[in-house]
Amino acid sequence: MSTGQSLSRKLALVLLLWVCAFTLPWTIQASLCVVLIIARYAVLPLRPITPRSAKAFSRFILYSIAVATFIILLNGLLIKEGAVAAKVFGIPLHKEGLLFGARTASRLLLLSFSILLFFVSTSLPDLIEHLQTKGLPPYLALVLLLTLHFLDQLPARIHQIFLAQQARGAPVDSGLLSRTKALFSILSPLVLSSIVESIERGTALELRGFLQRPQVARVIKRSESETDWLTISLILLALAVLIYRIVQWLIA
Amino acid sequence: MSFSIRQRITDEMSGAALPFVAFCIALNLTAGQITAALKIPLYLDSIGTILVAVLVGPWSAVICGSAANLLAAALGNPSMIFFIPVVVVIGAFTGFLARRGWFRKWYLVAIGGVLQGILAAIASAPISAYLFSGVMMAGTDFLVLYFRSVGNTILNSVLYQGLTSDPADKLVSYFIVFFLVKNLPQRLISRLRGASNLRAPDSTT
Amino acid sequence: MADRIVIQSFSLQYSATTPGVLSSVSLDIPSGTCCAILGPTGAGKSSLLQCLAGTMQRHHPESVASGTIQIGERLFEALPSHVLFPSVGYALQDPHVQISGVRDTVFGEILFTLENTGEVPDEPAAVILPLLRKLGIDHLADRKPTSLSGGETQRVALATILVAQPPVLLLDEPTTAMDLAAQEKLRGILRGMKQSTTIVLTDTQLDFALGICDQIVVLEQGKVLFDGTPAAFLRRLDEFHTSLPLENWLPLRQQILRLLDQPSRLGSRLALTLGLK
Amino acid sequence: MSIELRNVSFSYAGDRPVLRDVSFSAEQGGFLLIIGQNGVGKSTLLKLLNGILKPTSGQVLVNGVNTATQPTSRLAKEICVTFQNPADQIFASTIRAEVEFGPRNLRRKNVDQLVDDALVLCGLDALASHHPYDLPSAQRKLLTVASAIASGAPYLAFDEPSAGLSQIERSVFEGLLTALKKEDRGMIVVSHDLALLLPYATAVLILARGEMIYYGNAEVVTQQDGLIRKAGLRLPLPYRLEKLFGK
Repeated sequence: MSTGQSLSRKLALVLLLWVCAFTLPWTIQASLCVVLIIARYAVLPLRPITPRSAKAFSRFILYSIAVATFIILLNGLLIKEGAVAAKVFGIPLHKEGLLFGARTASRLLLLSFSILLFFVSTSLPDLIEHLQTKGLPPYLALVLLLTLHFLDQLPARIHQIFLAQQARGAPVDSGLLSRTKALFSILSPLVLSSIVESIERGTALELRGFLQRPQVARVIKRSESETDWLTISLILLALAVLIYRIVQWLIA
Repeated sequence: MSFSIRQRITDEMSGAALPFVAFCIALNLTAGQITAALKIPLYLDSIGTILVAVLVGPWSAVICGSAANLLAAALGNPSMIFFIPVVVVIGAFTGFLARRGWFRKWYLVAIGGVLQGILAAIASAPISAYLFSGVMMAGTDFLVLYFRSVGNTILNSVLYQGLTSDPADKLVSYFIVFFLVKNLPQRLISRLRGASNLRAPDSTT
Repeated sequence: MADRIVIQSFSLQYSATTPGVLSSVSLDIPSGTCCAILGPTGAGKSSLLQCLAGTMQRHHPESVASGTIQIGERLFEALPSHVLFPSVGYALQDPHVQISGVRDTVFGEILFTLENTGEVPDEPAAVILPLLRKLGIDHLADRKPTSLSGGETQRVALATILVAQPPVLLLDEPTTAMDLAAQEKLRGILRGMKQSTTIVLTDTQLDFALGICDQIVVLEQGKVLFDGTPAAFLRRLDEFHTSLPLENWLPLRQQILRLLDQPSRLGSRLALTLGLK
Repeated sequence: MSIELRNVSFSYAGDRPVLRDVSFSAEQGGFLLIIGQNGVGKSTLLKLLNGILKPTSGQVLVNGVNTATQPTSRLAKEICVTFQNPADQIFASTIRAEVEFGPRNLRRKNVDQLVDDALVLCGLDALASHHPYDLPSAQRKLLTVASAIASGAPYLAFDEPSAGLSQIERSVFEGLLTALKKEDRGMIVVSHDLALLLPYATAVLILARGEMIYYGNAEVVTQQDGLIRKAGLRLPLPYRLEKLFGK
C-alpha cells in the first residue's frame, strides 16, 4: 500500500467520522470513540508513528475523559429540565441537561479523536508531500516544512542563548522577578535573531531560484489516480449517512 | 476571483517572506505553550499571526493562523482545528488595520487591539458554545459557568466570557507586536511586503 | 559555459538621500577566471555582489543605480530587476542560512534547488552524486543537513548552488570562521571548477585570495583602488595597508619582489605557493 | 590571582571524553591563546571556565575558588565568557542597552563609566544609539567584545573573536588588546587567527583530539612547524613564506 493510498483512506475515514459526528445519535458516537481508541492499538496503519505521538494520544485520552465528565456534569447542573436523574454531593443533576451534555461531549470527542488519530498515525512531511501532489501550492508546502524545521531547532537554540546570557551574568537561578527578567533576556535574542535569520533564509531561498518561475515552480510527478475501493466506499458511506439523516429530518 | 486571491497571496508571499511566516507559525505554537506553562492568564497564541499581518499582509496572516492551528492539532491538541475560523478573522482584520496604518500610533494600536478582541470573541462564541457547551477546560470556564448560572443561554454566556477576556489578550498581543516591530532592524524589515505599513505616509514617497 | 562579467561606471546609492555605496566602478572579469574583491567592512563588496546576483532591486526598492552590468550575453542598464539564478549563483556568507532545512537529507536539499529551477533530470542522482564527490562530501548524501559540522555545512551550501551549474559563482566572504586546513580544501575545490565557472569572491584578507585568484580588486569606500594581477598587487603591497591586514606581509615584500623578478627554484616555488603560476 | 585548571577531564553524560587531563593557569595581564582544529573541545573548555559545565574529574579554580561550588552568575563577576555567535546574545534594540546588560546584571557600581569606556575601546561610541542588526556583521562581532569588556570582569574569554573582522576592526581589536593588557585584564582566547593573535599571546595551548599537546610560550609555535601540523593546523601563509626565505 502506498503512502498516498493510505493517506487518502485515512482522510476519507475522517470525513466519514465527521459526518457521523453531526448526524448520528450520541450513543453511536460514543461507541465510535471507543472503537477509535481500540483502533489506535489494533489497526496497524492507525498506530502512532513516533513515541511522541503515542504519548500525545494517551494524554488526550485522559484529557477527553475529563472534558466529557465536566461537560456532562455541568450541563446536568445548569440545564434544569426534566427529572432529577442523580445527585452528586447533594447537588441535583437533571436528565435533559445530562443528555445534552452527553450529546455535546460525544460529538466533540468523536471529532477530536478522528483528527488526532489521523495525525498521530501520519508523518507530517509525508502528508505535506502528498498534499502537494494533490495541488497544494509549493510555497504553502514550504512554509509548513520550514515551520517543522524551526520547531525542531528551537530547543537547541534556546539552550545556546541560555548559555550565552548566563555567561553574561543573567540571574537564571535566583528569585522570581529576576527570573522573569532573565526570561526576557532569553526570549528577546530568540525572537530577534530568528526574525533576522528567517529573512536571511528567505533571501537564500530566492537565491536558489525558489518561486522565480511560478508556472514551473515544482515538477511533481502527479500520482496516477488509481481507484482505491476502500477510499471510495468510505466516502460513499459518509454520503449515505448524510442522505439518510436528511431524509429522516424531512420526514420528521 | 479565485485567480485574483491566488495572485494576491503569491504577491505577498515572496521568497523572502516564507521563512518569516514559518517562524511566526512556530511562534504562535510556542507562545501558547509558554503562557500555559507559566500559568499566565493570557493566550498570546496569535502573536505570530498579528506579526505577519503587520509585516507581510492579511492573506499571509490568514495562512499563518490557519497553519498554526492545523499544526497544533497535529501535535496533539485537535480542538485547535475548530477555531480556524477565528484565526482567519484575526489575520484578516489585523492585516486590514495594518494596511490602514493603524500600527503607526500607539493609541490606534490600543483601539485596534480592543476591537480585535471583540471580533475574536464574536467569532469564537458559536464554536465553543456549540461544540464545547462552553467547557474549554481553562480558567475562563468559571466565567461561563457564572453567566450560565444567572440564566443566560450557552451562546450568550460564552460570548460574555469572550468579551471580558479576549480584548485584554488581544490588547496585550497587539502591544507586544507593536513594540517588537519598533525594535526590529529596519534595514532587514524592508525586504518584507508590509514594511510600508509602518512608515508614515509622507516618507513612503 | 562560464560567462564574462563587464561592469561599466557603475554607481549605487541605497536611497536618493544617502551617500553612495559604489561610485563609478568599472571591472572586466574574463570568463573562467577567479576575481577576488578585497577591502574592509563597508567598502561595498557585498553590495556589488548583491547587484550582480539581482537581489539589490528587490530588497532595496529605493536604491538608485547607474551604469551597466553585463553578464555573458545579457546587458543590464543599472540594476537587474530579478534574481539571476541559475545564471548567477550566490553563496551567502553564513552557510547555515543557505540550507533550507525542509528536506531530510543532504541529497534532498540539493535536489530542492533543481526542483526550484524546474529542471529535474530523470536521474537526479546522476547529476548530484558526482558533484558531491567533487566537493568531497559524497559520504554525507544521506545525512540530515542540520547535523553537519561547519566545514561540511559550507560545502553542502556550495553544492546547493553549484548543482544548477551557474556560469557565474559569487562567494561572499567564504573563509569567515574557517581554519586554514578548511580554507585549503575550499581553494582546491574552486581551482577545480574555474574552467567552467567565473568566480567572484569577496574577502577582508589577502591570504585566501592568493593561490586561487587571477585578478585582485581592492575596493574602499565604493571606489576601485586597485585592479590587476596578484603579482602586480604584491608589487604595490604597501599602498593598501590601511584597507587590508598586511602587517605580516609587509616585512616580506622586498624578498617577494626580488624573487618574483629572477627565475630561480625558490622563485618558482614561491610563485607556486602564491598561485602566480 | 589566576584561573587554573588542574588535570581537568570532561565528558558529556556517558559519552567518550571531550577533554582529557588538561592543566594550565592564566594570569591577569596575560594572554592565553588556545588553538586546535574545529570540534576538538575548545568550546567545551570555555564552558568549563565559568562553571556552565563542571569537570568530570579535576578542578577548575577561578581566583582560588572551585567552580564546582559556585553558580555561573557568581563566577561571571570574575570571568566573562563570550561565545562565537553574536545572535545568541544580542537582545536589545540599541548598542548601548546591549552593552549595559552585563554590568547591570553583575551590579557593578560604575555602569555608565564601564559602558562608555568599552564603547570607545571598540570604536562603537558614535554608534551607541544604533540597532545592533543595522551594523555590518563585523561590527556586531566587536559589539560582543564591548559587552564583555564592560562586564568589568578581570578575566575575559572569547571564542573566535576576530572571525570576519576586516582591517578596520582588526586594528581596533589590536588597540583594545593593548589597552586591556595595560588594565591588567587576563585574556583567554580560542582562535584560528594566528596571524592576528600570535604576536599578543603570552602563552599558547594546543589541543588535539581532546588532549593538550603543547602548553608553553608562543615563540616556539612559529619555530616548530611540526607542532602545528600535529594539531592538524597550518601556519598562516606569511609565516610559511618567512620559513621559505630563511632557507
